[in-house]
Amino acid sequence: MKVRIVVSLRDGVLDPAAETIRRSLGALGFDGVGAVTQRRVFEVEIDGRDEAAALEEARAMADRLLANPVIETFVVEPVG
Amino acid sequence: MKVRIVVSLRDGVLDPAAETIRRSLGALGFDGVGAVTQRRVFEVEIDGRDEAAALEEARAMADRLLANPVIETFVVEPVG
Amino acid sequence: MTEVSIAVAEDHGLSAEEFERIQTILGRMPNLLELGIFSVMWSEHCSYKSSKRHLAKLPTEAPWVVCGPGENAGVVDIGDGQVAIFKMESHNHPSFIEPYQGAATGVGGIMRDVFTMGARPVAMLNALRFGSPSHPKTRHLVAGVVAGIGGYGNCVGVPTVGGEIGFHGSFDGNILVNAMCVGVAQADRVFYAAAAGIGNPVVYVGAKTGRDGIHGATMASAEFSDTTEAKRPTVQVGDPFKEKLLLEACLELMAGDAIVAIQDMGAAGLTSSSFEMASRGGTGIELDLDQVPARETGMTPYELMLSESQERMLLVLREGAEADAEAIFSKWELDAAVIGRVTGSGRMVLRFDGTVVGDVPIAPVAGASPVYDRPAEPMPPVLAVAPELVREPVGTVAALERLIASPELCSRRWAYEQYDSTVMADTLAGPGGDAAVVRVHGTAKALALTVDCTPRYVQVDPVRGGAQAVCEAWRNLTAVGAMPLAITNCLNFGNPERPRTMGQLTGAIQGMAKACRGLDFPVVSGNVSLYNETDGRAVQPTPGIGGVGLLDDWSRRIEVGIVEPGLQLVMIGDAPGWLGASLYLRVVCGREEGMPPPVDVSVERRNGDFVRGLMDEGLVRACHDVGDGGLLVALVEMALAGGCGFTTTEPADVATGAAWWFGEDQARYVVAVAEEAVADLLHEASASGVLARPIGHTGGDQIVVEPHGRVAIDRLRALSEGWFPAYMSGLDRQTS
Amino acid sequence: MRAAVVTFPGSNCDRDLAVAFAKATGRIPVRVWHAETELPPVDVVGIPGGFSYGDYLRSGAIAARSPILRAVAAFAAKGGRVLGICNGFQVLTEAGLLPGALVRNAGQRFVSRWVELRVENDATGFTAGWRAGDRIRLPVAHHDGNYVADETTLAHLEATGAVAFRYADNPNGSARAIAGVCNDARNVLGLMPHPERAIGAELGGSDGAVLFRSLVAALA
Ligand SMILES: Nc1ncnc2c1ncn2[C@@H]1O[C@H](COP(=O)(O)OP(=O)(O)O)[C@@H](O)[C@H]1O
Ligand SMILES: [Mg+2]
Repeated sequence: MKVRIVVSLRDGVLDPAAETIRRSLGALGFDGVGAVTQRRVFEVEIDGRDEAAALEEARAMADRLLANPVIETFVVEPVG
Repeated sequence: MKVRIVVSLRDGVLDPAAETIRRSLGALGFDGVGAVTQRRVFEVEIDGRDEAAALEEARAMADRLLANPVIETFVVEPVG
Repeated sequence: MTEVSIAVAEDHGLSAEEFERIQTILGRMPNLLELGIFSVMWSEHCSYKSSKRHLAKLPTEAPWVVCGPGENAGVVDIGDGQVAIFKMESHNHPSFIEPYQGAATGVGGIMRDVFTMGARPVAMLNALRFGSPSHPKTRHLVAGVVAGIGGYGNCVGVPTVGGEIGFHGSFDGNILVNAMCVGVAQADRVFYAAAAGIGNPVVYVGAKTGRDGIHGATMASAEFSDTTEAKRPTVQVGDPFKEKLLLEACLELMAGDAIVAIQDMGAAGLTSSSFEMASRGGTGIELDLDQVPARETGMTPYELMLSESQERMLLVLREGAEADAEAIFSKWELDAAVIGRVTGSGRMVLRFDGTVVGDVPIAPVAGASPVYDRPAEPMPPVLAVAPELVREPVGTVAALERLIASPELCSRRWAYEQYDSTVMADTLAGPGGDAAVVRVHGTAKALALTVDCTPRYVQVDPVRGGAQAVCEAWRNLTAVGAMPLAITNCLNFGNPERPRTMGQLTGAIQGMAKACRGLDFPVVSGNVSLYNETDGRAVQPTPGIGGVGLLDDWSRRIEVGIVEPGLQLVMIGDAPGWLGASLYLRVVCGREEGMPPPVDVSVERRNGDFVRGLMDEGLVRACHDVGDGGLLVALVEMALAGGCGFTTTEPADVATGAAWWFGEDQARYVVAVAEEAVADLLHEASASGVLARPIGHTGGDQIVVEPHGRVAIDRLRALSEGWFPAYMSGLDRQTS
Repeated sequence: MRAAVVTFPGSNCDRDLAVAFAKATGRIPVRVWHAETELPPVDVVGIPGGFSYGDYLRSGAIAARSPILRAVAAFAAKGGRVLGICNGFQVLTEAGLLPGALVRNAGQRFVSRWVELRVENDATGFTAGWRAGDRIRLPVAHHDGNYVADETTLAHLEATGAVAFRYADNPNGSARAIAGVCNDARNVLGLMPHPERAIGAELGGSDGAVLFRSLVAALA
């Protein structure tokens, strides 16, 4: 089955890229743009597991590789 | 209101990062990992618009700044 | 499979005659796969059908040339059993469509051409031309191309040490992205691409094959039009990480004796690499396309043969060496597969799913592609611009300030600070000076490297412009103390089916050939990019020259910057004051007109040899060639680079002030020498028939131009550094 | 002093670092492949610059989880000296051997230039050849050199003198202009600038050589 892992920056960690995007949107004439946040989403096909096991596995992947706990948090969810 | 813009690579466009991540998940002992895809997700706060207008605005943002139409596609959706 | 017809052939960019010819060669109708193969092999990009007979006029030999044009890159001897291997190549069309990936894959492609011959790449350069800064696409293209060049080269870890950037409205619809790679190898370990040894395995290694860039080679050979947008899905994506692995794996394998032949898969992918290898070796090849590592499911033989997926190599191994190769490839985490064998049949036989899906003779496809002698028409003659007829709209110092702050002459720091120029820890002179200087690792030697062209000269007088580009490259190498060895080149022109364009191409080649001959500066490799034209509007003809020179002792290299006060500045060369086609005329007077400056190759050589002689005597403390913008701009560049000011005085005998300060007369240098050396220098000059003239002295933090005025170095620096970042801080899509 | 230099797929300053070690020590360093699980008997391990695994995912993330990093961590835990430069610094933060993280430059672009640094702490085996407050010049060349850490961590780094180098003119938006940090035990140093590219006047400067000489002296 397919699992989604959404990785976000922790609160309080500055995201200069998001800030740059916000400014560029403003400069492009988009007004009323408030906060901009960015996340990374991974979708991983995991074979031969039931949903609970697959989500568990995805959590382990995020923990061990896909997210950096110093600056990021993550959530996992089934796809589809 | 808040709008989400999900940017993905077009079908068939090489994603070297996803491929490398897939391999390293395998090397870390996660077996049964099939395809890995990555997307970028932006959440933008847009003031003083109704949902339809905000989504329209978000589409324009993706078109002009957030996505590269040559190799990427995007979808927009309301958040929450 | 699609039924092949003349319509299908035309869709593939083949003419009716070419389609006829294919049927004659095969004695039957080609199938779609075969047609695809012919179309890419006979595309302008792969076959050089419009340029071939003219390229043959370029001199390609010298005692130090080990391998001239014909292989993946040129090879020159640099002593001690070492060779330099280099080539320059265009990636213009892909970069216009997707600037980041287009430029990145251009860098990757040219690196493979160099390491496929056994060289470790040690330096990258690039030559970029963009449209007018005011064109709505320009900023986005600059941002993407620069980021792409950096993104790829930085990751592989080869320093980008030099280049040039120009802006002109003629590039609005067709930018030029030319990349040059220079590598170093052991002379006895140079690898060639001739498939030999019947029965030897043909091995594929590198990235898996996807549907990228199918028909990229034919795209690069078709004039742009508004409908090109529809071709977008052919854009290839580069993976510099994979390139790095491929580089290390190939060099590791090359240390042994497993490799018979090796060839990168560039434009036209597996097709051109396999055909070229068989053609060079006079052999045949049988490929089992089921064995090709595929990235996507359901790929057809057509797609597998025509894909332009990046970071792939084709090798012929010695029989029995497969296991050694496999061990190295798997160490570097690369996919590899034996996909075929060398045969003696002289044919390319392609199998897929158990049946023969293509069977084509090698020689007519690779060697005997059509060659055209297209009609050429010279450019109409243009009047020279007499200095006296140039009204000076502003004073000398104000004109200088305008030039220094102009897009053409301002600092390129914004761009080159995105390139890792110091990786490999051998860069002695990086971007921003004359030629770059890169130490040959672990030796006393260094290579001097430059790319040069002045398209506005070529536009008006292709012969002069072609010669000038070669001379300027030679001069830049000389200015850092190097002995110029050889050049590579990248000929960027419009549609060769137009006689004017053909005239530009043949003229430029003629001029290049003359200069190369006169300077003993042969051509060892190159690339031709035609059809740089949109809706009938062609680019300024741009025969980019990549020059390579050698310093036997890197500690004797000469700097461009003046750092000490109290030195005398001496101009070498004559300066009647040529303002035609000059930047002064364009930037300050708003006039693009006049013949470009004359080029006298024998004077060029005499002056350069003289300067090199002065350097050998240890007299030269700084040196700069005089190029775009003329004498005063050259002096200011020396001051900006070294931080020391100068005073210079306008002689009484000049045509006009503007002609003296901003004329672009060729074959000139400025040298900074100690006061007490001047008399000897002038004496030696007159003995050698070289014109030399003291023009000022160094010192202070001002630039003093008697009798016109003065300006602080800091002010000029601010002007020089200002334009690029200010321009680029305008808006843009994210580029990476 | 015996040194080892680790190579990951995508490392590209491994040779340069080996040359710098060799120049300082007179001995050719041992080259260690990422897949190995043990280190040779050495005094210092260098984690070089480059783009390990293409810097895909996050810079240094995949390399930080490679087999050799376990050995490097064990080596560091026993007091062995570890030097991470550029991508090596990113690897060490990703591996948890140094605090904080390195994210995309504030200006979003790759930055390659010579920068001025202030030596903040001269009481480490890596920096003893300088005096605190010295101004030095080294090249930087990175896309992800923006040092981030939470306020508590930053306060701790400042209070304990773990900040080894600070930019005079912050090129990447790093918190507190931090260019290099040590661990609490001072045996692990990571820095974004490249000392190994500044080991001779011909290269534009030789300040980097001081770091390698300091190590030799510390381990003599
Ligand atoms: N303008 C030129 N001057 C000299 N040699 C050239 C020129 N254009 C192409 N060549 C030579 O023709 C051969 C084929 O070039 P190209 O198709 O670019 O090679 P590749 O497929 O290896 O990239 C090469 O040996 C190249 O050096
Ligand atoms: Mg090639």
